[in-house]
This record gives sequence, structure tokens and C-alpha cells, in this order.
Amino acid sequence: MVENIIELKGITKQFPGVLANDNINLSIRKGEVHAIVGENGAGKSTLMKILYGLEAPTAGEIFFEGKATKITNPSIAIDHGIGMVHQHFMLLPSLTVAENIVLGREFRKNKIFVDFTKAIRVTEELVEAYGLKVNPRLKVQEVSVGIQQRIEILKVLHKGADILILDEPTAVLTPQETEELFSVIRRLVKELNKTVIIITHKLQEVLALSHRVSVMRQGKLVGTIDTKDATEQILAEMMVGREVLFDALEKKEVNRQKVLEVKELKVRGQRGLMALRGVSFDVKAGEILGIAGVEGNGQSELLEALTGLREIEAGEVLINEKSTRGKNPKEIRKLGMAHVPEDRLMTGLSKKATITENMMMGIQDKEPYAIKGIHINEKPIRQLSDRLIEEFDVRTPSQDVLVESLSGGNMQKIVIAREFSFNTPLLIISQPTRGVDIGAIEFIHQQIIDKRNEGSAILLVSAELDELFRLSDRILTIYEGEITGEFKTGRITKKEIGLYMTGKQKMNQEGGA
Amino acid sequence: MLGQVFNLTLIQNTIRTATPLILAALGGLLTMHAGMLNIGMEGMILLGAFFGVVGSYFFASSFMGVMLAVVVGMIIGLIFGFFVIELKSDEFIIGIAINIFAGGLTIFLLRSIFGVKGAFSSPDIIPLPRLNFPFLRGIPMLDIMFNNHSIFVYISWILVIIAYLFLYKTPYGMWIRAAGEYPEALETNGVSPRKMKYISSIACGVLCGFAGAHLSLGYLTLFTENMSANRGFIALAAIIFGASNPIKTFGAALLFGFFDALGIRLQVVGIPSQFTQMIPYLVTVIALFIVTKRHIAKRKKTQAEEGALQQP
Amino acid sequence: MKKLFMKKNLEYLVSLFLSIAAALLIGGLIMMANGRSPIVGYSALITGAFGSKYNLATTFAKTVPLILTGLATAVSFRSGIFNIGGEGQLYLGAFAAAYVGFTFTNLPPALGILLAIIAGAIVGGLYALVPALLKVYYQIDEVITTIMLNSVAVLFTDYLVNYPFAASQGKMGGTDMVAEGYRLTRLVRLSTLNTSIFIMGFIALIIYYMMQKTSAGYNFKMVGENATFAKYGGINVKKQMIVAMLISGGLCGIAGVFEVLGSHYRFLQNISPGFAFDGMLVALIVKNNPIGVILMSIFFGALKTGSVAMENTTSIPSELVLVIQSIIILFIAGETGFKRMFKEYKMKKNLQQKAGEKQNARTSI
Amino acid sequence: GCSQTNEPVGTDEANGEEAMKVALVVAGGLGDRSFYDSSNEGVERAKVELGVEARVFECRNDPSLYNDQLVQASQYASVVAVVGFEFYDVVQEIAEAFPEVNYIYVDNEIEGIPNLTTISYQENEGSFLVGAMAAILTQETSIEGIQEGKVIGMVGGMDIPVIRNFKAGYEAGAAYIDPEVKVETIFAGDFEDPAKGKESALALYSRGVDIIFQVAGKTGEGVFEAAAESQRFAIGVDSDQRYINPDVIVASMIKGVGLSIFESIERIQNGSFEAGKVYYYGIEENGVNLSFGGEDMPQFVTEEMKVQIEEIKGKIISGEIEVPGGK
Ligand SMILES: Nc1ncnc2c1ncn2[C@@H]1O[C@H](COP(=O)(O)OP(=O)(O)OP(=O)(O)O)[C@@H](O)[C@H]1O
Ligand SMILES: Nc1ncnc2c1ncn2[C@@H]1O[C@H](COP(=O)(O)OP(=O)(O)OP(=O)(O)O)[C@@H](O)[C@H]1O
Ligand SMILES: [Mg+2]
Ligand SMILES: [Mg+2]
Repeated sequence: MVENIIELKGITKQFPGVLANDNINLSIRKGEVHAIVGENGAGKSTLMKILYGLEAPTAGEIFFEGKATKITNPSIAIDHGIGMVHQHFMLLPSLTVAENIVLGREFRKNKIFVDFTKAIRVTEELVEAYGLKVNPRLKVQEVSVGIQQRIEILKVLHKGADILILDEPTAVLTPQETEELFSVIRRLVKELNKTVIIITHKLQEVLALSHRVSVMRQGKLVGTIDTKDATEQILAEMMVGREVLFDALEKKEVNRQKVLEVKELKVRGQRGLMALRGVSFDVKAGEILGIAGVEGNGQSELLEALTGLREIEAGEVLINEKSTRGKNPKEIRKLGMAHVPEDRLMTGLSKKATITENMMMGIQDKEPYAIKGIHINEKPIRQLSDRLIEEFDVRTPSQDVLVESLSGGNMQKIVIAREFSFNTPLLIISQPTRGVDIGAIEFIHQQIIDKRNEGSAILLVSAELDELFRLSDRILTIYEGEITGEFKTGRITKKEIGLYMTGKQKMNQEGGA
Repeated sequence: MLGQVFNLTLIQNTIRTATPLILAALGGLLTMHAGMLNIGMEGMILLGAFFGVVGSYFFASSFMGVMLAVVVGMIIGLIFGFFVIELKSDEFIIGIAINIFAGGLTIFLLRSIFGVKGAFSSPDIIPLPRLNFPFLRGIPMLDIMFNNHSIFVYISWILVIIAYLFLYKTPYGMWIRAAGEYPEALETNGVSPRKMKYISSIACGVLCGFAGAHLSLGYLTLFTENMSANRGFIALAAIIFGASNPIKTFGAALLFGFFDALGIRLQVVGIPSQFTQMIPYLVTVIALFIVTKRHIAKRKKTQAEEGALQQP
Repeated sequence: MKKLFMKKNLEYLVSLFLSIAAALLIGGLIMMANGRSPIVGYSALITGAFGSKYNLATTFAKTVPLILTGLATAVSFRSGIFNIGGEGQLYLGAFAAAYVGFTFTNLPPALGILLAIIAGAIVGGLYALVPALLKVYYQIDEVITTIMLNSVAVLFTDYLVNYPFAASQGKMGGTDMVAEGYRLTRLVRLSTLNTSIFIMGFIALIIYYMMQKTSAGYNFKMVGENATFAKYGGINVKKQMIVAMLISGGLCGIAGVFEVLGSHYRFLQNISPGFAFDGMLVALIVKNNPIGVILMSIFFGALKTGSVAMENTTSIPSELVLVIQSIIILFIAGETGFKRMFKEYKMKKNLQQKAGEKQNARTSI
Repeated sequence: GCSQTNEPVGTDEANGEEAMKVALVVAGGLGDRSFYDSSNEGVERAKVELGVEARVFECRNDPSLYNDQLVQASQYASVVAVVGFEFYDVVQEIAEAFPEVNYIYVDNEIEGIPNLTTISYQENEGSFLVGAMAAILTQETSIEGIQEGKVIGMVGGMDIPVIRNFKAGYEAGAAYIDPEVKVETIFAGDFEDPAKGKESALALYSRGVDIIFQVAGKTGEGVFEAAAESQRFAIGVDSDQRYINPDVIVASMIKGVGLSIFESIERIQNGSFEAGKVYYYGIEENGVNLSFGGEDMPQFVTEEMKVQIEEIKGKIISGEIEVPGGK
């Protein structure tokens, strides 16, 4: 008999207006990797939050090692050996790595004070034991997202968790980092007999890592199957209720004028350090240029510089042969640029505003949406909003809903809908499908290709190599603020490109395409 | 002429003027760290001042006065916490309501308890003790500066250090800061941010109680209507000025006390009182400007240097 | 959609009404504990606020500065810059109006009034510009600078009315009176209600229109909600913040102008009993909604007039009225929270009931 | 139903049966233990001795209430005592609107309105006496707490005309006794901040001031505390404040606000009131004076000094001494 370490019985969670979990029965076996998949908003995170004591279930019971257990706050979960790594980082930027790791379970000195030295030592021991490298002395705000993910896991391990809940841990990781994480997970399960519950949207990861997989749809548990019986098709069908096909996308040849030209661009990063050290490239109409790189190598700074959100130190950017020098984002947009930013919540949207208010950013002073550029003309705006909602399949009861109450995938669709609706010759797109379910990924990819085929020049930054390979005509690799390689898609494998992304190989730029 | 203005009593004066500000500001910076801006400090100080007098008068003990002020401070802190944490009300509004409430209640109770309006003083109000360190007697400068202050002057100094250690060296301090910075993150670590917020708002009530009791039993020995006289707001300014760091806030309060004291003295030299009274406020704005400007310049410089080093 | 909107508003009104009722209930208990009849007290309050043409006029007179400073707060807070310096801007605006009024005494009245209003608005706006620039270009917290600058403005006008511009007649801290032609006509005998309420109404209309119906209003809102998003979307965040602050300061300045031209006919030392703070309170309570500012200002105006009447006619002391007022404010501020708590409680109960029924159904099979 | 005229007031008077109604309107609030309280004493006394009915209307320093409270008072009473220089404009307007109500306006001078009588205190005359007395005291080094130097001080609430009028008389009085006596004045900037008052007084005492005249409302409470702490002296204002701390408060300059209001009410009642004129209450009219507290209190001001002060009074009344400020 396999032992069920956790059993959820009849778990129901009602949010105002949303039944996030509907009578869910799920058991987790000791020592397994249990994957949970489902569309955006299916209720995965909510279910896990209930298990971790962050949300109170409206009804239902949790059995821990066979005993009914009330988990009313995370402290109780921690005491039962449950640890959770959240979809969004739960780290305090102003504290050091070590402080974050021990937070809540500090070592004391003289019974009163925090023993910071011991915290550092213990962190170093954890690093040693699990092979997740971090510098305990750095502040969290100074480290990359990949490192932050490691800190999250170390945090959970430090608290002595036997059951690890990982909510989309790979969404922001590079393939290498993902591979590292998986080997750690395998070790934890095999050697230390820990149990892992992992939520992910990437079905290959499910197949590669898990023993069993549960599928959720619209708050209900569709079913749990053994991974060995599963394929991507089966899972996708269970999730979405239909077949999801990643067919090859049809790319048309279009005219090939230069739309974006970047010359010897130098830009400083957040802490004043050089983030880009002289980058040159161009993007032509009807072309998708992908940028591949490990996060934190200057991609974010590049896009911010191109879109006017960051000061340019040296070099020049031309859009349709006009320089962006000294121009603010509005003026750059006027040159024919639209931008899907990497951080949709911080940059791409206003959570506290309605969908329509988010849709009208950028047209609020343009005819016919604003009469004489002053008076907001509601009717065409509302029509536009409804049209975009329909075209981009945003799942919402109405356009007057606040964006914060939407699921991440739907938020992303709003940003894409708005930016694509401007019909600009240049599109700058970053991480278009981060945290988005496969149905939506398929849809967004199609939209991007359509734009390309219509003749837009597209600059695409993504941490997903699959995505880059699927969409791009050409790929640049970037490492430490410099371009290390340039490839026509199809002429290189993922493995090879990894060497360029990590600076292990480099070609002089002329030698590329 | 300068000698008339700058003398040792100016320092004494500074210390006395700053003490109620320091006490209240230490409370306010705790709530600030926990993510709540408390403009109800003004009212909390006033209530502390009133109940300090009540306790001291009826129990013939200044200690009981302080205790009563503290208990009332805790209750008000709890109410502030309840509305801001539980009901998620706007902290500004709650703060203002507390101020109005304190203004009305103290006048009302002044009349119902002591049968007077406006002010209450009596020899039966036992003042807080003053401290003298005999070993400082011999050194005139230190004698004037550090001797013969009311006990809370010394307590406030100790509290500055305690607050600093508490915030930056103890788990609770870390948790309070975390509760303000990213409450969800703290909660996932098994510590309730709600609890931390309550702790800080109650502690703020206690410290404002101290500030009030000091005002009515240490600094003065009487109660008058509205005797907090905007000290809560100035304490708030000190907190913002001091970036919520106890040491820097202490400095800001002293600075404010100094310029207030200086203003009083400058009148004697013949500057119109309206201008001398402006000094602390103007100095605050100007000092903020200078400090920030310097900070920005410094940052630019280090950036340039780092950049230069980085160039291949 | 419209229906949803209506329903929400209705719900809000109901819960607001309940909060006020609860606060009044507590106030009534306090009165009773004090040996006074709440019925007598409250009826005095209501008659005092609305009981006659004069009382009604007095209530409305009180709303003029409240609405202006309330809108000033709403504009700035909505744009993410917190102007707490309304009081100082009001003082300087009022002084500017008085200065115009006693210096340029021979203009045609309409022109003189217009000039005074413009002077007040400009002076108030410029005074708000100082903290705005410090905020935008140096990231210096505007809350602290505006509070400090309040004191500076009050003291500075104190100086002006006591020395260079002291009144030539009567012992009072005040300037000379403004030319007779510039004094705004009183509307109801004995009450200070004057034509400034129409000008204020016009200004409020413009501000409402600007905030709710124009792209400028949209820009303000976006800057206030998420400045990064606003910048990304092509809004000049710095400019918006500065403009918002200028408008806010200008409105406070105009509030001061009306105190001079409509009520006192001269600048008085301590001319404002904290109008800007009351206005801020009003704006915060209604979450910076311009219509809400107007309605809530009327409520506060009535509360003030009514409570003075209550104090005069019933021997309920004024300080008790303050206590009751503060409880009303607390309850209004807690309204959303109470409602949420109640809803959560109800929902939980409902579902548990349902779950229970299911259980029963299952066991009975 | 306040706005419907004020006929009841008229009928009251006509009947002569019902008690006369008096309203006291103050710009600030009662409880200042000086100016407003002493005006209220006058009204209270009228209640007891003249059998009037009375009500107090406080404006709590809110200028937006001056008009309202005055209207309310005028609708309630037939005699309205108005206290505070702040009412200068409003009282003229309202008096014209209620011709049948008698207004007694304290602390300003207005002529030409038949039902408005103003009472103007010559506080400069009173403070002249205070200044003279303080100048005498500061030279009495035999008294414990009086130092060598000849310095006296004053703490004013705010730098406003009334307080400056006090200051002018105070300085002139001191100079009259001895031109070498230095007078140092600090305005605390607030009438409600005793801590600031204490700080101001301590600053003065630390500069060798022996005795401080406080003209600062509640702020003045702090001056008394500073005096006690520094073992120096202080002088009260407006009403007899010696009782607050007889060991350090040597005297008070009293303004006969209560008395003048009481007398006015009395005159109105017995018909001898001359409405519409300005009454100056100076030393001659006993409107301002010095008081030295009760018998049981320690007396610092000797009989000899009191005689000297009486002489000065005589000279002021006769016009031999001209006090600056005032009318
Ligand atoms: N605090 C909340 N209040 C109201 N509704 C909520 C809340 N949290 C989640 N929801 C709703 O519950 C539903 C389930 O959300 P949940 O976060 O569990 O989805 P998910 O499966 O994790 O989605 P994703 O893959 O996008 O992370 C969604 O419709 C969401 O809008
Ligand atoms: N107040 C709310 N009302 C409605 N929906 C909400 C609310 N808050 C969040 N949501 C939605 O619920 C989903 C879950 O939100 P949440 O912030 O809990 O993040 P999560 O990603 O699901 O959880 P976690 O970070 O714990 O993995 C999001 O898609 C969000 O849009
Ligand atoms: Mg989720
Ligand atoms: Mg002497």
C-alpha cells in the first residue's frame, strides 16, 4: 500500500463571484513528485494556498498522515513539514539572502537578538548540501530572479520541509536553471524521501519530472493519472477540453526594409553599472528577431532603452530612420513603436483600473476616442474595448472589471491586445507568454506571427527557447551586455545556443547571419 | 550678539523641546515600518497628557499617571490598528478621527472630572522625578547639559537605542519591517503580519502615552486643552526626515528642537517673531533639499567611477 | 452594466447610511450617559442644519471652502502627489485676493473680482509648485514639505498683516478691507452665504469635467495608480504631477479668495480654521471622487452648522459634539471594512449550510 | 426656527415679567482663566444679582463662526456682550441688522451705531503700572530670586496689536521708573502651548530676567511653571491669577471685563445706559488695575511700592503721565 501523506477532501473555496475550488478531492503520496496542471485561473494556486494555510477553505477537510488537520495559518503548515514556493516571489528585497532564508525561524543570540553570523553559516551549509549556489551576504534586491528562485527553495528547506509545494517555479528560469532545479528535486525525492507538489504550465516538464499528474479545470479536479500513461496531448485535452496543436506556424515572405536600427548602444543598469556595452543590430519589416540570453544580461535594459524608459549612455537608436535621441516614450511611440513589457503588472497595466481604462492607454488623446484631444468619447472606446476583448479572447464578465481581479493569462492578453491594436511598424515584445496556459500560448503565438506576416518588424525577448525557436526568423544571443552570436533559426540547436548564452562561445558579429 | 543666542542653555532648551518629539516619533516610526502612517499621534499625545495628569492626581503618584497614560495609549493604538488592519480603512482618516476624538474627549473629561475648562493645574499633580548625576556636577558644561532633566529625557535616549536594536537586531524588529515591506512574504514564513502591525500600533500608543505624560508631568505639571500643540505632526516630520531610522529620527527631532529654541532666542535680538518661528520649518525643507541633492550627487559620482572601472 | 453600476452605488449609499446611523446611535448613547436626551440633541442638530432658510444657507456657506479644498485634495491625491499644504496655499491665496482688493480699488467690480480670483489661484498654485518640484526632481517627500510650508505661509501672512499691511482701523490682525465693489453679494439675510457658491459651482463643474471626462483626467488617474505604467504608456509623469499640484494649489488659493471676498472682506490672521484639512478628510472619505466630495462636503457642512446649533440650544457641550463627530468619521472610514467582514461572514455561513445539506443528503442515501 | 425675527425678545422687555436675556459671544473658548473667563464672570454675576437669563456662544477661534454665533446670540437675547477684537467687522453688520438688540462690544472702538456700545480697555495703562512695578522689583535684590542686573521680561502669546499695546505700556512703565531697566519680550506664537511658554520664559530667565509679565493665555501657564522652577517671578494677566501659584506670581494686571459687562447690563436694566458710544475703561474707570491676591498670600510687593504705584496711577489719571499706545 502506498501511503498518502496528504488527502484533501471536498475542498471548496468561494471568492466573491468566483468559485475557485469546487469540491476537490486529491491525495498526495509520500515520496512522489505530483504535478498539477490547468489553465490560468483553474484554481491551482488557491488549492495550494489552502493546503499551506494562507487561505481558509469555505468547506472541506485536510488529512495529514491520515489525521484530519486544521491548517489555519502557514505556521501550522510549516510545523507539519509543509513548505511552499510561491508563484510570485515572497522575498524581502531589503533583507539579505541569509536573513530571508531564516526569516520566521531565526537563530537567536542571548535569547533576544538575531544571530546573523549563524544565519550566514547555516545558509552556506544549505548551499553546500543542496548545490544551490547563492551568496548569503547580498541583499535580495541585488540578485537575479534565478537566484531568487534558489533562495525560495533554500528557505523552504531551511524550515525543514518534507513536503514542498512549488507553484510555477520554472516560469522565470532559463533552461539551464530549470535543469538544475529538477536535479535538485530528483535528489530531494530519491535521497531524502521528500514529497514534491509542482504546478507548471510546461507539459514537457510534467512528463520529465513527475510521477503522477492532476489536472484542474475551472475550479474542479478533472482527474489524476500516472505520468507514464500521459502525453502532452492527453494532458492538454484534459486541461482545455479540446485538442491543442502546436502546428508549425505559417511564415510569409514580406518586404525587407529596416525598421529598427540599433548602433553601438551603451546603457547603464539599475545600480549604475554598464548593462549594455555597445550593441548593434537591426530588425526588418516582416521579420521576427529573437533575443536569447540568461536573464540579467542586459535584455531588460535593452528594451527599456529602446522604448524610452531608460536613458541612453551612448550610441543611437533609429526607428524608420529617425533617431530616438532625447525622446520620451510617447514621442518614441509616435515614431511607430508598440511595446509589450516583461513585467505586465508593474509596467504594462494598472491593476486598480478597469479593463477599458487599460485598453485606452495611448489613445486617450487621439481622435475619435478623444474629441479635439480633450473630451473622452466613451462610445468608440467602449466599442474598441469590447472588440479587443472578443478578438483576444479575454475571459471576463465585462469590460468594467478591474484588472486586478483577472487571472495572469487574461492580464497578458489585455496588454497584447492593446499594443497590437496600434498597428505599428515596430513591435517590441518581452516574455509574451510568461505564466500563461497552453491554450493562450498557442493563441498569442498566432497573433505574433500574424503581425509579422502583415509586415511589422518584431523584436522578441523571451526566456523560453522553444518560443524563440518557434517564432523567430533570426536569433541573437546576448551575454553580459554584449551580443555573442547571431543565427538564422533552424541552423542551430538549443544546446549549441546555450553555449553562446552563457558566454562560453562567441562569434564576431560580422561572421553571423 | 551671537553670544546672547548661543549658550549652554540653548542646548538644555533643545533637549527639553525635543524630548516629547523623540518619544512620539519612536512610536510613529514603528508603525511606519509596519506600513502604517499614523497621523493620530497628535491625539494620542494629548490623551497621554490628560490621563497622565488624571493618574498622578488621583493616585498621588506620577508612576500611576504614566501607567494610565500608557493604558489609554494602548487602547487607542488598538483602535487605530483595528480600523487600519482589520477594516483596511484609510489610515489618514482614522488618524484625523483620533485627533478630533482626543480633542473633544479631553476637554469633556476635564470638565466632568476636574470641573474646569481650559486648564487644570494643582499642587496635587505629582510631577515625574528629575535626575541628577552628582559626578557631573563638577563639570559645568556637562552639568548644565545632562543634569536636572525630567526622567523621560533620559528614558527617551535609552529608548532610541532600544528601538534601534529592536528594529534591526531582533526577530520582532525584522518581522515588523517585513510586515510593512511585504506582508505576504512574512505570512508565508509563518509569522502573522497582522500581529506585527498590531504590536507596532499598540507600541506607538504606548510611546505617545509616554510623550503625553512627559509633557504634562515631566515637562510641565498641568494640563491645558490642546497642549500637544502639533507635536504629533512635527514628530511625523522627524520620522520622514529621519527615514524611519531611530537614530536619524532622533537627530531630526534634536534638530527641530534646536531650531525652535534658537528661534525663541533670536527674538531677543530683534528679529520679528513670525520669522523666528518659521526657522524650524524652513530649515527642515532646506535641509531635506541639501541632503537629497548631496545624496544624488554622490550617487552620480560613484556611478561614474564604477562605470570607469568597468570599461574594458 | 449600467445596472451593475447603479446597484453598487445603491449598496454604497445603504452601507454609508448604516455607518452614519451606527455612529449616531453611539453618539446618542454618549448623550444619554451624560444625562441628555438624544432626541432633543439630534432634532436640534437637524433643525440647526436645515430648519430654516437661514440655517440652510449657513450650511451651504460652509460647503464652499470644503468643496474647493476637497477637490484640490482629490486632484492631487488622484495623481499620486499628496498635497497636504492646502492650508498654506489657502492663506497665501486669501492674502493675494485681499491685496488686490485694497490696492486696485478702482477697477470695474467684475474685473476686480476676476483679478482677485486669478491672483489667489496663481499665488496658491505657485506655492504648491515648490513641493511639487522638490518631489518630482529630487524625490523629496511632499507630505513633509507641504506640512512645513503650511506653517511658513501662516507665519508669513501673520507678519504681513501685523506690519506692512496692518489694518488702519480697529485692533485686529488683518489687512484693510477690500473695495466695496469687490465684495460678493450675500444671498440670504444674516447668513454669509454669497455668490461665491455659484463661482465655486462653476469651478467644481470644470474640475469634475476635467477629472471624469477628459484625457487629462485619465492621465492624472493613471499616474496616481501606477506611474510606471503611465510613463510606459506615453504620459509625461513629471508634468502631470506638477500640473496636478498647480491645480490643487490654485483651488486652495481660490478657497482663500472666497473667504476674503465673500465672508470677511479682508484678510484676517487665522482666516482658516483648517478648511484644507477638513477638505482633505472629505476627499479621503469619498476616495477622491469629485461628486462624492460635493455630497460629503454638504454633510460635513450640515454637521458643523447643526452641531453648533445643538450646542447653543441644548447645553450639550461642544466637546461632546466633537467626540460624536469623530465617531461618525471612524464609522464612515470603516464602512468598506464592515461591509466586507459582513459579506465574508454571510458567504461562509451560506456555503457551510450548503455543504451541510450535501452531507445530510449523502448520509441519508 | 431661528430665522423668524426676534419679536419674542421685544415682548420680553415690554412685559418686564420674563427675565432679560443676555448672550455672551466669545471669539475663543471659555477656560482661558483670563480674558474670556472674566467676561463670563460678569455675566454670571448678572445672572445672580440682576436675575437675567444668559447663554454663552463660543466661536473657538473659528472665523467662519463669528457671524453665525453672533446671529444666533442676537436671535436669542436682547443684550449681547461680544468679546474679542476679532468681531470688529461682523458686530457692526449684525448690530445694524438687529436694531432692537443692545450690543456691548469689548476690546475695540466703534462709533456711530446707535445700538452698539464699545468698551475699550486701556491695557497700555495697566501694563504701564505692571512695567513700573516690575522695574521697582528688579532692583530689590533683597528679595530672594532677584538678581543684580535690571532686566525684566514679557512673554506675549502672539505678535498682534492688542499684545503689542500691552508691550508698549509695559516698556514705558519700566522706563518711567528707571530708563536703565532692560525689557526683553518673546512672542511664543501661540495662545495654547504652555510648553512653548515655559521654554520662552526659561530662555528669558536664563538671560538674567527677574520677573516676567505673561500676556499669553494658556501659554502663560507655562510661564508660571518656569518661574517656579527657576525661582523667579511672574505677573499674571486679565484676571487675578495669583491663586495659581502665589509663591511666584507677584501680582496680576486685571482687566475689568467682567465688571464692565456687569455694569453695562445693570445700566441697561435700569435704563441709564447710553447706547452707541465708546466707553474707555482705563485706570480712572477702574477698568484696568493691579491686583495682589488674597490676604493669606505672601506679599512681595510692599506697601511702600503700592503707594508708589498709586502715585503713578494718579499721574496717569491727571494726564501728567502720557502712556504710549492705546486710543
Ligand atoms: N483573493 C482572491 N479574491 C478573489 N478571487 C480570487 C482570489 N484569488 C484567486 N481568485 C480567483 O480564483 C480563481 C482561481 O485562481 P488561482 O490563482 O487559484 O488560479 P491558478 O490556477 O493558480 O491560475 P494561474 O495559472 O494563472 O496561476 C481565479 O478566477 C481568480 O481570479
Ligand atoms: N482581489 C482579487 N479579486 C479577484 N481576483 C484576484 C484578486 N486578487 C488576485 N486575483 C487573481 O487571482 C489570481 C491569483 O492571484 P494571487 O495574487 O493569489 O496569485 P497566484 O499567482 O494565483 O498565487 P501564488 O502567488 O500564491 O502562487 C491572479 O490571477 C489574480 O489575477
Ligand atoms: Mg497560480
Ligand atoms: Mg535684578
